[in-house]
Amino acid sequence: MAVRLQHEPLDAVAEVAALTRGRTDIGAIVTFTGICRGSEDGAPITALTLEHYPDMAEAEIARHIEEAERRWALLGVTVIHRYGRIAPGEEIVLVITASSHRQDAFAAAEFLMDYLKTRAPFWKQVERAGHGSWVDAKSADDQAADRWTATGHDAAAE
Amino acid sequence: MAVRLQHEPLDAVAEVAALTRGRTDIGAIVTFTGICRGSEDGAPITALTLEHYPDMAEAEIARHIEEAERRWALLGVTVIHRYGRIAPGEEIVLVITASSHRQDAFAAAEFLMDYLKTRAPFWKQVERAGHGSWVDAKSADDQAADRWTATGHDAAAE
Amino acid sequence: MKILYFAWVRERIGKADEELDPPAGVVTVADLMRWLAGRGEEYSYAFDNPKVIRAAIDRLHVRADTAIGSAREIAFFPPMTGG
Amino acid sequence: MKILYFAWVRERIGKADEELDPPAGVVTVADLMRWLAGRGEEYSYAFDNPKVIRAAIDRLHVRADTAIGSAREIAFFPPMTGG
Repeated sequence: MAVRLQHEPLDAVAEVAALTRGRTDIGAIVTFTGICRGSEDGAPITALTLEHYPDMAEAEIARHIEEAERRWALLGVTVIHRYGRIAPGEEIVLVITASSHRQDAFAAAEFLMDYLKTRAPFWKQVERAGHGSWVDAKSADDQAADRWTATGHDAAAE
Repeated sequence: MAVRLQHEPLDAVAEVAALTRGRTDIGAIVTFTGICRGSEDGAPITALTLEHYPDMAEAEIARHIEEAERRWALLGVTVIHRYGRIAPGEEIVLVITASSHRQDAFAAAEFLMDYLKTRAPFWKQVERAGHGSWVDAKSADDQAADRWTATGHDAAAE
Repeated sequence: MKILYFAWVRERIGKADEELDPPAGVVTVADLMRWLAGRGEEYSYAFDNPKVIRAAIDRLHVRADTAIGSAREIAFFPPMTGG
Repeated sequence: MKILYFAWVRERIGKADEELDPPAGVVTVADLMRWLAGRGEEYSYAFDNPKVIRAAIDRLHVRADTAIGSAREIAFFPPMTGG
């Protein structure tokens, strides 16, 4: 398992290579890359700035990876989340999951993304023509994250 | 949309770059890479040889991509399937889906993989210590593919 | 009519394709499998269990009860194992 | 006790963190938010709608009814928008 928070751009190739090097038990690799779009709610943006809670974020992401490893048969997981100012077209987050069979890698990648969206302590600020506004949390993301808990409530906070 | 059948190794980086170049509307990219494992049903293998029906395979995959494009809001899809002899650790198939929001990219990538496993005219032969045997189709793959049809039957054949 | 065989169907029959002209009574894909199975030992071996054989007419998957019609290319193969 | 603020909670209060020693009557996270809201205009603006504020005690998400206990670090922030 690898978790990294960094401002520097992501190198998906190097990360996948690090996960698979010298192994022949991996049959499936899913990567998810989240990219800064050039508009938010229909209006163009100049950049996103991601604020985060460093000490909490790393531990929080690691816990969710451990949870994914309990739920699915995974052979490797890497999560890298960027912070700071990110321009449209640049990558924000990279999740890589490896498994013998594709279902485990797909489910774990979706689970991790749903949790990163709703639970990892990151906050996006949108920059438009020089002034900033905070991105609102989306109820659709909460609903997506709720899929993974038996009760539909947020088990991790209880 | 891009579909390619080739013996040559895959270059996932170049394929993602081709899909995203100069665009700022893509917010999510999912890649699935299927890799030749070093064992099949618990016994080590020397290689896989993939036979295919060239004229049918390309059209069949293209039709499934069109179906995915009807079902989800996709901004780009690339499917590359290798054929011929493939050694353990080498890549067999690459699916890339791009969308504004992650759910579309994830769902389309899973849909395409389920269909490739059960409908694309490819057949895997396992090579063990010089002699070959054909890989049996897995009922788990049929069930996975059936998720996407309303009746649970194979709509495309009816 | 061009008939193609893939994977172990091809191996059992010993050829990848051939040109054949089935008689008038051969209406469906299932009829064609039965007729082929009668053409010799290698064919009866290949079509031993027709339930597991898949077929495509002019590069589209079809069921065994599909009429052949004016097909130009019919392929027989085991369940697919791509991906 | 160290209190941290993030995103617009930080902007409204005008600082990222501070050391505070809440009085004995402050038992839960909700109590702490009410107490903080009474510390001045910038705080009452930040905790205007406490329902939307999330909290973490010692870097773990907690609900507003959680007891503060012997927390060393409590953070307040809006709903997360990472990923």
